[in-house]
Amino acid sequence: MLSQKIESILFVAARPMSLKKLAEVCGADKEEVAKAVEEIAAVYNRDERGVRILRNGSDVQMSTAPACSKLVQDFLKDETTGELTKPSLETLTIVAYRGPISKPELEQIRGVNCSLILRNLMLRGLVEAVGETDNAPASYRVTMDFVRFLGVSSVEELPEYDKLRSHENVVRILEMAQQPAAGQAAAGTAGESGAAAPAVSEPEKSSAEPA
Amino acid sequence: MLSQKIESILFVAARPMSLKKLAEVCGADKEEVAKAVEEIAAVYNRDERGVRILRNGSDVQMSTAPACSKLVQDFLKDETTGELTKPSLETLTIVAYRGPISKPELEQIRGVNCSLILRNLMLRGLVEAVGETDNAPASYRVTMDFVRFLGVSSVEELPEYDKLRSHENVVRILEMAQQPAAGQAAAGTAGESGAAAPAVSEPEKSSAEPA
Amino acid sequence: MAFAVRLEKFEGPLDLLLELIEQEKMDISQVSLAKVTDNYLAYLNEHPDIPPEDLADFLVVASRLLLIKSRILLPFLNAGEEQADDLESQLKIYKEYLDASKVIQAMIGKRRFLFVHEKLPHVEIGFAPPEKLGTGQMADLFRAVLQRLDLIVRVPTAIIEKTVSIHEKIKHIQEVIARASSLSFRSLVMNAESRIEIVVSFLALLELVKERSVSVTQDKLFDDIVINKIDAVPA
Repeated sequence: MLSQKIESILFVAARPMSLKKLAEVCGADKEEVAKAVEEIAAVYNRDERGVRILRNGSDVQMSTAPACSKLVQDFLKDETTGELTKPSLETLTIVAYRGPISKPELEQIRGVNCSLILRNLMLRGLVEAVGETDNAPASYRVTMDFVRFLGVSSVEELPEYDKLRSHENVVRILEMAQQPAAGQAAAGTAGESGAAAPAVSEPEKSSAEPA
Repeated sequence: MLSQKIESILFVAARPMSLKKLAEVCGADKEEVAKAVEEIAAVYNRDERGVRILRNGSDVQMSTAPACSKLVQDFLKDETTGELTKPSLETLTIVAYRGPISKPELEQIRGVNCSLILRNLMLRGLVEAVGETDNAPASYRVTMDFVRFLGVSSVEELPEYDKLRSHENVVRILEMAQQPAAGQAAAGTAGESGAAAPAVSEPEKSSAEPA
Repeated sequence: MAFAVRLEKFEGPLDLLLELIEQEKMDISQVSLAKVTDNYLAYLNEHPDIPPEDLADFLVVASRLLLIKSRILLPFLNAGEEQADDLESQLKIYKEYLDASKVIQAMIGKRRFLFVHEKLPHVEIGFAPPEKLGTGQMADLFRAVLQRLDLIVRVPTAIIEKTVSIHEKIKHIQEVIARASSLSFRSLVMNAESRIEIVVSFLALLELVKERSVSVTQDKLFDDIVINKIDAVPA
């Protein structure tokens, strides 16, 4: 159904889409699309709804309702400037001591998936990705701003830097997990528009997995 | 209006939101929020709509509809394939139907030690530990990512959910597992062989608490 | 052997058991379990490559199978009757989830993935440091992580050290027998550290009997088993 298709595209895109582009993506003609957009807008653009369909010329966008803009602003501000949770602080610490570190390595050390936390730490300007190429996935390290904030001139000045950084437990867990680390990289391919599929790319038969 | 507020937050949030967090953000109490989420879900989760409200325990997230998967995947140029090994599938199935489930319960059903596979699934963000405290060990459940991967609005929609969730035999065998004298073979081995429950779990619900 | 099963196919003992029962075209019951016991043991003996961390789980099921089989062969043995159908019901439950996992696999195969936003809208990268975080606290956080890793990096080594492989045990029994022409099973397992090791010893013994390297005698039920080297058996 066309209106369903358009609705899903408007949702994941979360940016203005032209009727022409929508028609192309949905394999329909522009007039049909314009009509379907009207129908969707009629469903959304009611006082009690929190999401709206905005139109500007031939551009269409899904967006939050004006009545909620203050709430949304506060929420977004808190997401990026509010207090860090303990898991986030822990992640930041590991990146500081072990950086540059790949996401799979970080996850091996923490024992949980770190996609959301890493993304948030980057949004806050605490962590940055380095060295990403077509062949190599990104590594992460703390930003210079964060190093300065800590009052040190480089991460090497962190307490017991050498001892903690290359503690045998870290070395061993990374050795144990050589293989899964390789397959994990693929999971990070986020769509350009900032929408995501479930991160389920699985390493083929990893050493860390029981037969 | 509360449902309007919640809808707008769900639209902008880039992660699953717990009812608790939604209540906090919207300045309402959790019961009201739960009720409002039900109302919103009833509006969205209809066959002809392109957007869904997903539930995982007390977490809520907005996503595209299953009927539009192919279209959206092409639009995002996403390359998720969904390959899972047999042990992963089996473990995910049990955790999906029985979660939150403790590690001994899971091992009782599978007949093998599950430390490594659980760790592996947590690294991939398909399973998460919940409810761990100093006194209580963690339980495990599937993540919202895995729910999205299945293409359902919540695990309750899985085929034969009620039957497989509360299977009479499972209850019985798990009761036996808890009595040290009887039927403890599988759990007992884990201890004997030195594989006693490594605490690879975390107090956090990784996907729901990034900041 | 009549059954050609490959280890990679099995993720655990219950999976193997199910396959063996299905090959016999039987339902899960005490009788079918007893029937496949020999095949199960043979499989273990023929697969020294079962990873040590998984072997323990396979052996536990082996011991439960032996118990079931002995009960059927020797019905007057009814000690622990209440546990008798434990493995049977466990296997039935396992089968239900295994079947469900195939349904789940088919669902995933349809690729009806649901997509969400990943980025927050209109957010500029700024700088929002954790105000109270100091370097001392970071060192503490890192130490806590190291401590948590302790449990994971040590465990596999512990399993490997404690699990005795069947083949090692067979070798051990052969060596012991080479020195003494007969010995008792009780003395063989006297220093066993776990039930698993006793089961392994017993399996090893069965294997040697099958190879006709040894003969065993037992005067009365529950008496000690005496193991004799074949060439040393008095005529």
